[in-house]
This record gives sequence, structure tokens and C-alpha cells, in this order.
Amino acid sequence: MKMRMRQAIAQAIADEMRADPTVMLMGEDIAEAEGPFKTSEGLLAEFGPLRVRDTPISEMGFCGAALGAAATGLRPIVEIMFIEFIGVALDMVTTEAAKFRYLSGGQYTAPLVVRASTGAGLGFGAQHSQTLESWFTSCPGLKVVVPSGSRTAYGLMRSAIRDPDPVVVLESRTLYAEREETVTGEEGVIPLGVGEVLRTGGDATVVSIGQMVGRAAQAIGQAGISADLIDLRTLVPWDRGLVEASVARTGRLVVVEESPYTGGWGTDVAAHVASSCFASLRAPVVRITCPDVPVPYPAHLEQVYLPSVDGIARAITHVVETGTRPVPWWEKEGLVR
Amino acid sequence: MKMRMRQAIAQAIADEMRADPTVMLMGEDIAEAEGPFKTSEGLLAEFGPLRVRDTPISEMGFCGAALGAAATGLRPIVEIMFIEFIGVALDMVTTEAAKFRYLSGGQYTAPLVVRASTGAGLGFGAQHSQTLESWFTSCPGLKVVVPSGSRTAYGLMRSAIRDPDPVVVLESRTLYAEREETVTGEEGVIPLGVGEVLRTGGDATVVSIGQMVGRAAQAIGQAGISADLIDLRTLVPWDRGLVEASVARTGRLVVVEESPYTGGWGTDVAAHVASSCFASLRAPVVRITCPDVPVPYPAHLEQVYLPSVDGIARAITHVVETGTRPVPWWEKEGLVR
Amino acid sequence: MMTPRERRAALADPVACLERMMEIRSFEDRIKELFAEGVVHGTTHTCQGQEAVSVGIAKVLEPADQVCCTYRGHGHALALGLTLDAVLGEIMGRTTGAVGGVGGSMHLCDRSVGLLPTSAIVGAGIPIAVGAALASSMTGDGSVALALFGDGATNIGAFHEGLNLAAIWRLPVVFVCENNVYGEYSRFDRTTPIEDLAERGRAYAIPSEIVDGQSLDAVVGAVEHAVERARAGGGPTFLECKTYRYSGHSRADAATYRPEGELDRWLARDPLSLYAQQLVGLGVLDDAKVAALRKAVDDRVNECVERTKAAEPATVESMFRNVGGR
Amino acid sequence: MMTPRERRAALADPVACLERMMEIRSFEDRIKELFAEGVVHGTTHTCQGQEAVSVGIAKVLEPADQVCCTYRGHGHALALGLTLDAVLGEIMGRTTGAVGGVGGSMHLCDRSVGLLPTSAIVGAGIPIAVGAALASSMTGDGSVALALFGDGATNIGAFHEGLNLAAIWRLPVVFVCENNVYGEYSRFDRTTPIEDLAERGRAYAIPSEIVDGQSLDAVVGAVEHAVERARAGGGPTFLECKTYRYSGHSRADAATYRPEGELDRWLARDPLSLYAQQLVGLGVLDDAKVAALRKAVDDRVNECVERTKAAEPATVESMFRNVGGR
Ligand SMILES: Cc1ncc(C[n+]2csc(CCOP(=O)(O)OP(=O)(O)O)c2C)c(N)n1
Ligand SMILES: Cc1ncc(C[n+]2csc(CCOP(=O)(O)OP(=O)(O)O)c2C)c(N)n1
Ligand SMILES: [Mg+2]
Ligand SMILES: [Mg+2]
Repeated sequence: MKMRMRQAIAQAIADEMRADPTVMLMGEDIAEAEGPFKTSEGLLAEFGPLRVRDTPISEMGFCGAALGAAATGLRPIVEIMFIEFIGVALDMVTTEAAKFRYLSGGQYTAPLVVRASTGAGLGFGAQHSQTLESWFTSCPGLKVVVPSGSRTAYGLMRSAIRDPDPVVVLESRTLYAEREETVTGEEGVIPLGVGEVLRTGGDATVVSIGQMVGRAAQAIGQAGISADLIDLRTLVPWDRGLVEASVARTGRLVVVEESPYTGGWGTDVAAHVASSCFASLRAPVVRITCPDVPVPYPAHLEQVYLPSVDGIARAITHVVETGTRPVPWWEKEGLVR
Repeated sequence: MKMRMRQAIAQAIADEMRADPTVMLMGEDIAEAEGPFKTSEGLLAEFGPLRVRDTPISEMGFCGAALGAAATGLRPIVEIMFIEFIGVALDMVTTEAAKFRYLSGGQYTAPLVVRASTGAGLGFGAQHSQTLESWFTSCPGLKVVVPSGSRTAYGLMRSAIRDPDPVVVLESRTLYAEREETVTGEEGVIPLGVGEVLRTGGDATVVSIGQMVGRAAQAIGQAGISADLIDLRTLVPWDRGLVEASVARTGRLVVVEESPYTGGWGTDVAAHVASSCFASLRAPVVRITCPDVPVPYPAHLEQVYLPSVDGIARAITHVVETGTRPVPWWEKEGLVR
Repeated sequence: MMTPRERRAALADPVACLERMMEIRSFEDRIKELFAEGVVHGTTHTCQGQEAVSVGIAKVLEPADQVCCTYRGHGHALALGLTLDAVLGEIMGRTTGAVGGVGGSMHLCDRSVGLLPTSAIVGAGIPIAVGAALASSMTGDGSVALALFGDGATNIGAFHEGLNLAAIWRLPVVFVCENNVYGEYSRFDRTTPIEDLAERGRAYAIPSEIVDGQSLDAVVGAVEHAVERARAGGGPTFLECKTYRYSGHSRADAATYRPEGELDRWLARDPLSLYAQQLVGLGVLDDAKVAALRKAVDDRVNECVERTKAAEPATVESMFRNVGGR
Repeated sequence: MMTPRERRAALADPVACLERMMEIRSFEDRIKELFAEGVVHGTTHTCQGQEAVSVGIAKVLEPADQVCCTYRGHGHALALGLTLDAVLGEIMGRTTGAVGGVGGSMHLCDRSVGLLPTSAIVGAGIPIAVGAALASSMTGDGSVALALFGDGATNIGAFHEGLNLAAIWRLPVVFVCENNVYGEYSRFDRTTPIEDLAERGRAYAIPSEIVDGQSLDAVVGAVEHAVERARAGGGPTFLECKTYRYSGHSRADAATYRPEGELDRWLARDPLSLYAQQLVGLGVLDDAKVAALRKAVDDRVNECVERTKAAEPATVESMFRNVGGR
């Protein structure tokens, strides 16, 4: 069935709520208003105000409450409207929830899902448009999941809710309204930790997540390059085996990221693969990222900021044809080191 | 003069406070108690309670206050006792301070220093022993500085205070009590963004920061390997030119990190160098890190957790001798993927 | 064109205050249209109904005083003195914008009139204002700081920490809560267990007051009092201005959650009408003059829209300016 | 050896309550020595002087009730029922420890008596307890949650947000502030602008009470009342227990900042002495029996120290257990 990503999310939550009475949802304006991005449409009506709860503007408070509830019998899903807002509550996720199992010697677990919208493209400006994966990726005890559309949003959300440990789900905000063929029900469930090969080809391995997956696919098509395209789907732990096997075959890795060049999530993939697949690499690992600047507001600059289909195509072509690292556009234009 | 790192920090702050009446310090128990780690010894006595202020336990409150003061005429230094505590106030540093210049079109700046103690080795357990560089490294607008001893602590702190933009200074807690020959005064000032070559040699480039610099130096000596040892000193922006020039010569990069394997700070260095120095690399880039687990409490396990001198020596020797990636000990022992 | 400082100084005149409130109303109405027409990208938060708070504060404060506002900041910015062109330019991403067009609707700033970068994070401005007050108390420059925030923001940690810090340090800061009844889609009584937010000042021994946010004079009086206390070294004050936003929370919100009749009850105490009546009552204006003022303001806003549509979009180069960190 | 649940049930007996307070005192004194001797690594925070709060709470709560405590948690843990071996084993990093020795002094936990993982982050336990109360209210299991925290914690955002949330949702949770006069090296009046922290409950319309934290009966009475209210659906309560810590903040602190005579004034109202006197007065005990109890407790603590010194250190394998995330 074709559905929008926001519907897929709501349906995944609904399906888990039907199956498991301990699943509940909380966040700002997620109940009566059905979510600022309508990702909880229908949930209040079906499950009532005890299981679908509006909260005050208190991210620390309700992330903490979700953790306490998770440890003592519920499976809460928390919505963080924009990922930046976790900046007032990061402690609860990384310093508490992620370590609950460890610091209880396994007596308490924290089956908690923290969902947040991320990314640029809708004109929300510098404080509402980042992706911020790196706040979570180096935190043992946390899983991080990033759907690339309705199908993966549905399948991964169900697994995230079932997971016995805390899972952070980062959802590209621009995808909420996009439609995609989506398998629902048990068949639609996608296990965590497993990447997906969306295209196959021999000249390069292109790895991406979230809204960049679609752009990477288009770029590969446009460039006419024969490449594997891997949607990691789970960023922690990412599917090292899948990527390594592909790079062993293609000899080239290109990571397409919506994050700053410095410290973006792709550094983890690029650094690992550059090391573990050294003998297979025919060209330098390449990261195609945003420049190291705050996200600009205007529509035309947001599109300059994000890796474009053209830019990705050019960079992949460059590395395949020359075997050298394509210089990022902002360096070429002398805008920044 | 030989001094302990905590004294070097206090002296750097004192010297800047003498030179610039707008410099001030705030944090929990930094005034009357002179800091839980005695990093502000003598400051209250010399500069009085207006410029050296104890705060309530309100990291969000006083980081915000420091930002507001920085924007309107002061140069505040904020002490975060343990870096984890910034988890309740990260918003102020990354979403506000780092973007103040941008979001004011350059009208307001935020000459703010956020200092925090970091790292394992003193038995503070899982919530008080992390390094957490990755919360800051992918945030355009922030600088990140990591001294490796008294000398660099003094020199970098003075530059951090003078910097017109927010600087995060991450201080290895175990080094506070260590003594090192330290040049004070204007000569002792160390510019930000410039790495330092501590040893030179032809077979590998070893890059590190903080308390791992000393271990890396020992390890190189112990292994009898001829290697460049680079103390990055500034992690953002790190001295790409220096590292690249070294790797161009040695053909091998080893990053020694006190951070988890997944997403640790070294991914940025390793990913960049693997790409930009591809043609020079004779061996895979290697990261020697902690395992992906919360920091354990007991002394004996903390030392297992941290990269050891022996472990570093073995890994460097391995990559130089075999040209292949040394498998991390926890994988070898089958403890984790 | 008047500079922001001149626009600010103009508020000494009651008629200019009325005009400024009209300007804000007209501007916000026009913004709503521009978004509806798809001319503008992104989101926006308008403040129709809350004009008396903005203008009341701006009238009392000096340009050297520092103000922290929020994403609902057009009215505050215009009141403080920013030009229509600077605010609209920013909203439309033009080089003429207050911060060069890279910030957008939620990010306005003008140091010449003390407007610190507005924040899109609920509550963030509260401790930041405390910091500006701290700087004032240490440099002795006599300025005060003022934080503006909503009813919803009183539930976030930064509010608590900011007020506590200001109290302990007895800083020259005024906390102004615009209780406009809603935080996004949530009526404040659904998120807040007390009726009068002014109660919360007690937890910090901060003098607190409930203010009629629809009356310019009431706002001016309360803010004057608070600013006097601050400048005299008497420490912080917390003001709860009871007001209402006529629009939804943001562009996307039609405000269907409002109970029948609520909007009408508030419209009956519209701050512009109340103040206009007052000036007419005093003989300062008559109805024709009021209508003329309104017309002039609308014309000015329309001209600004045309100018801004023609203005240069923010440049790629500007993305890389003012980043710092290197 | 008694199980934690048995140790908990024992508190029904007043003599056992006295004994438990003595046990905590003896344990904490011994811990101080062990750290001073360098036998133990890291830091620790002892609670001598605050025993009546720990034991009073444990006496009232059921084992199924959930409790959030802090880094200053040995007393709470022992009161709730954890064995000496589990607490000391954890402090000394042994496999016998409450969480297997990887947590250390600040990280205790025992689900069998409702002790959630103690947190080393000030204030964190407050919203977590609110969440446990939320789970209770939804599963209808009749349990209550209780958060223990210090005076200093009432200045952090998590306190504010947690109390507000509990009030809005009318959850079965009891907030117990142990006002022991200091947060680290800072006297609470230097960080908090009001005298009675109980005042802060009003900001959330939460019934609040000042409790004599040196009197076991007073604590028991107040907690009973609060727990009853919670179980009856009456929502949260905030209790400020006025107490004192005899030691410094942590291992490193000699508490030289205390005014002359302050410690003595509090020692004159020592909770152990007060309760012992009371039981002697009631004829339940006599002085000799009190002394014998004390001796027995000291012996038990000493034996535990010897056992724990000989116990197996936490293993490398245990670092990799219970990590999750993969
Ligand atoms: C920390 C944080 N959480 C949530 C939001 C999303 N958000 C933006 S405005 C808003 C409502 C704020 O309500 P109120 O404080 O009453 O101000 P108003 O919008 O009514 O002026 C919310 C929840 C945010 N920007 N920051
Ligand atoms: C968020 C945070 N900030 C600072 C600290 C450091 N710290 C640990 S205990 C403490 C004092 C707490 O005082 P109080 O709440 O009164 O509890 P007490 O220690 O007196 O029991 C501080 C500041 C911390 N652990 N967490
Ligand atoms: Mg509001
Ligand atoms: Mg205390």
C-alpha cells in the first residue's frame, strides 16, 4: 500500500499498541493535535488519553518519565518534535537510559523509543534543521535508527518498539509527506542492525541514510554509474558486514551524508571501512556532506547546503573515473578551508 | 617551571584575568572551595566574588548566563565539573552559543569558554568518566581544545579565553595532579588550531590528544618504532595540514583515542586522512580506542578499558610490520563484535 | 527612513505607540497572507493580539538594555525599533534582513536597540537574559535585561534555573511571561497545574505581578516599576502579562482547538482598540485620525513587501560568514 | 543470610529500625576508613546523620514500590534491604556487588526491593520516579514511586519539570528532599533564595510539608501520609526533610566550610540517639541492649569487610555484559 511516511509511523505505532498494551506514546501535542507533523494521526482516538499523552514543554521531564516507565513495565515512545530539543534533555537518553541495563546489572532494562524529526529542507532555520546523529552514535547502550521512507519507517519503528533497549529514531522531516509503497503487518517488520542493498553495481559502494538515500539513488542513476547503494537503516550498530562485502567487490566507498563534514556520522563508516577494507580499496573513501556551517534558512541556500543530486553524481563519477578524492565544493570555491 | 596541570589552568585564568577585567569564572564550588579539582586555586582571593562565582546546581542556567554575559561584554569561563553534566545543558553550548554569531549576522559574538574535566582512570564510574568529544565536534561555530598536560593546558587556555567565539576545553581529569615543565606568560601562549609534533620518525604518524598523548609517547618508545607523534591540542579545527604532511612522509596513521570505537573523535581524523592521503598510505589507518561499553568502575577494569601502553605499542608495531589492521582486543577475545 | 534607534525613541509619543501596535498588527496579518500565498518558505509565528506587551516593553526600556525574545518575535522586534524591511527581509531570506537573510522568521537581532538573537528553543532566552544582567551588574553600565517568553516556557527547566540564578545574584533583569493561553496546541491549564503563573515567582522570592497584557498603560506601568527596581539594585521581577494570540501557533495551525467564543471575548478587549479609544477619549485623536493612521501603516507594510520581494536573496557567501569556530 | 526482602520486612519492628540505622552509620564510618586507608578506589558519598530518612522511607514503602536515589545511596540501599555484602561488594568492585562490581559506590540497584539504578547526575532521579509512577498509574498495580534528592537538586531543571509533570498527571509519587544543608561545599542559602524548600511545592499545587528528618517517627508519619495520598489517587506530595550530613560531601571533602558549632548542634539531635532514647523510654530496650546492638552491627560490618576483601574482583567479561545497544 502506498502511504506517506507520517502515516507509516502512526500505523507502526498503532500496530504495536494493538499487539502490546504496554506501548504508549508521549510528547508535545501528539495526542489531541495528532502531532505537529501528524505522525500520530488516529492514535488518541483509538487508544485514549492514558496511552497517548500530551506533555508540557519539558523534554527533560518527559524523557525521564519515559525512562522510569520503561524500566517498570511500559514501552514508551517519546516524540521530540525537532531533534535539537533533545539538547535540553540529552542526559536522560545518553547518561541514564543508555546505561540503565549496565548500571542495574541487567535487573532493569529501558525499552524506550525516542523519535525525533531531523534535517533541512523545510525552512526551519539553524536551530530546527540539523540531524545531530553524533550526539548518539558514540554512546554504548543506544541504538540509532534512520528510516529513508515510509517502508523502512514502518518496519524499523516496529522493531524499535520491540527492542529491549533504548532506540533513537531519527526521521527526516521532509519525508513525512512523501508516499512510498509500504508493507504493513508482520511481514513489514525490518530487523535492526541490517542494512539494505537498494541497487547493485560493480564500480562503487554508496552508503547513505535518511533523506539522502533518495538523492543518492537519483544521483547514481543520473551519473550512469554501476554501483551498490546501501541504505544502512540502522546507524548504530551499522551493518559492517554488508558494507565490507560490497566494498570488497567494488573497491570504492562513497558515503552520502546530511551532516557537517567535520564529525558527521559518515566518519565512522569511512574510518572503519578505510581500515578494514584497505586491501580492497581502489580509490580513497569519499564523504559527500554538508559544509561546516549552521543550516541557512532560505530555500535556495538550504538546497546549496544539502548534498544535491548533481553534486553527488559528480563526486561519484569523479572518484570512479579518476580514483582520487573529489574536493568539496566549498573548498573549490574558496569559501572555507 | 614545573607545575601541576590544575595549577597551570588556574594560572592561565589568573593571567588572563589580570590582563582583561572582563574575564570571569563561574561554576559549582569554584570560588570558596577553589574547584572540586582545585583548578581555581587562589582565584577568589585575588579577584573577589564578583569575578569568581559559585553557582547553584543549574548547568543550563549558568551556561546560559555565561552566554548572555559573553554576548554583552564579559568573557566568562564556565566550569562543568564532569563533562557528562553538560548533558543537561548542551542546548546552550551547541544550539545557542555556537550559533550566536551566525544568528546575529555578526552583531553579537560569544567569547565564552566551557571547561570540563573528562575521562577515566580515577574510579568515578560510568556517569563520570567519559570524554564525549563527539557531542561538540560536529557543531559548526564551536572550537574544541584538549590539553595533554600542564604546558598545553596553560597555553591553550589563554588562547581559548582570548578567542572571540565559544571554545570547549576538555581536560583529562587524571592529568590535573601531574607535573610538567610549563612556560607561563606571553611566551607560553599556544595558538588554537595548531598541532604539535612531539617525536619524529619515519614509519608511522601517531595522532592523539589528552591523557592518551603520554601513553602514545611511552608506547612508541617501548615499541622502538620510529614515528611522528602529533598532539593535536585543538580537536576542532584540527591541524589537517600537519597531519597530512606527516602521513605523506610516513605512509601510516595510528590514532590513539580515549573514546568508544564507534563514533569516537578519531573517526574524523582517520576518515579524512584515509581519503586525502590515500595515495601515500602504505597501511590501513588504525584507531586504537576503548571498547563500546560504558566505563567500568573498578581500577583494574578501568585500565583494561583504556588503551594501554602495551596495547598501543603492539598495535603500532603490528601495523608497521604487517601493513594490516590490528584487530581490537575485544574482538580477538570474542567479547563483542 | 528612520533608524531603529529613532523608531525606538519615537515611542515616547502615545500616538506613535498606537501606530506601532497597528504596524505590528498589519505586518503580522500580511505575513500570514504571504505564507498562505506560498511567497514565503518555512514557518512563522505571529503575535496578533499581543501588541501591547511588545510596545509597552519597548517604550520603557532604553536601547542599551538587552532583550531576549523568542521565535514569536516579529512584534517585539518591530516594537524595539527594527525596521519593517529588516524584519521582512529576514523572513523572506534577503540580504536586507536583520541578520542578512540566513536566519529566517525565528531569528531576528539588532544590537543597536538591544535585541539579542531571538531563540527558537523554548526557555533558552531566560538564562541568557540573566547573563546580560550579570554583565550589566559587573560592568556597572546601568542597563537592565529583559526576557520575554510564553506561558508554556514556564514548564521548562531553563525557566526554573534562570529565575533562581537571578534571585540569588539579585540581578537587574525583568522576566516577562506573555501568557497567551496556549503553548502550541495546548491550552495552558492542560500543562500547568496552577492558574496564575505569577505564583511561580515565589519559589525564588522574586516579586511577581499579574499584568493586564491588553492594556498598554498597564504593561508600561508594570515594566517601569520592574525596571526601576532592577536599576536600583533591587533585583529581578517576574511579570505575567495575560494576553491572547488571535492566530494559531504557527503557519500550519488553524487553532481549531479553541473553545467557541474564546477568541471573541479576547477580541472585545483588543489592545489596539482599547488604546485607540483611550487616545480618542483624551482628545489626542479622533476616529478619522485613527483610520488614517491605520491606512498609512497598511500602505507602509505593502510598500515594504514590494521592496522586499525585489531585494537580493541571501548569498551563498553569506552562509559562510559569521560562523566562527575556525 | 537474610534476603533483601526479608531485611526489608524486618523494619516492621522498631528495634530493627534502630539496628538498621546503626548498621548504616557503622557501614558509612567504615567506608570512610577504607577510602582513607586507600583500600577503595574512586569516590564515595556517605550519609552519616541522615539515617532516619532512609529507614523511615523504607519502613513505609512496599518492596514493589519504586525508589530513585542518588550517588549518596548507601544508606538508602541498606535501608531498603540490600545486604551489606551487595553494597560493599559494589563499592569495592567485586562480583558480589549489587550490580556485579562495574558500577561502584554511586551505582546501586536491587529490583527485588524496588531500588532503581541510583544516578550520579543531580536531579535525574526525579523525572525517572515520575515515570515509575506513570507506569503504576497505567498498569494499576497500586505501587507508588519515591524520589530522594538533596537540597541542591531543587535548583536544577529536572526538579521543576518532574514536579510539574507529576502534578499535571496526578501521579502516585512522593518527592523527598533531604535538605542536609549543603550541596557539595555550598551552604544551601548561598544557592537558594528561600528558606524552606517546601515552599517550592506550591509552584505546582503539590501538597508540601516540612519534616523533622532526625526523627524516625516524623519521617514515617509524613511518608505514610504521602503514600496514602498517592495510593488513593490523590497525586504527588513534596516532603522537605531537614537533616544534616556529618561528613563532608565526598571522600575528598573535610567540610572545613562549616561554621563553628553547627555540626555539634546537629549531633545533639542525632537520629540514632533520639530513636534509641525513645525505645529506652518506652521500655522496649535498655542502655545495655542498645550497646549490644551497636556492637553486633559493628561486628557484622567488619565481617563483611573481610569477606568482601576476599571476594572475586569484577571480571573483564562483566564489562561487556548488560550493555545493550547491539
Ligand atoms: C525545548 C523546546 N521544546 C519544544 C519546542 C517546540 N515549541 C515551539 S513554540 C512551543 C510552544 C511555546 O509556548 P509558549 O511558551 O506559551 O509561547 P507562545 O508560542 O505561546 O508564544 C513549542 C512547544 C521548542 N521550540 N523548544
Ligand atoms: C547535573 C549535575 N551537576 C553537578 C553534579 C556534581 N554534584 C554531585 S553531588 C552535588 C551536590 C548535590 O547536593 P544536594 O542535592 O544537596 O545533595 P547531597 O549531596 O547534599 O546529598 C553536585 C553539585 C552532578 N552530579 N550532576
Ligand atoms: Mg503561549
Ligand atoms: Mg545537600
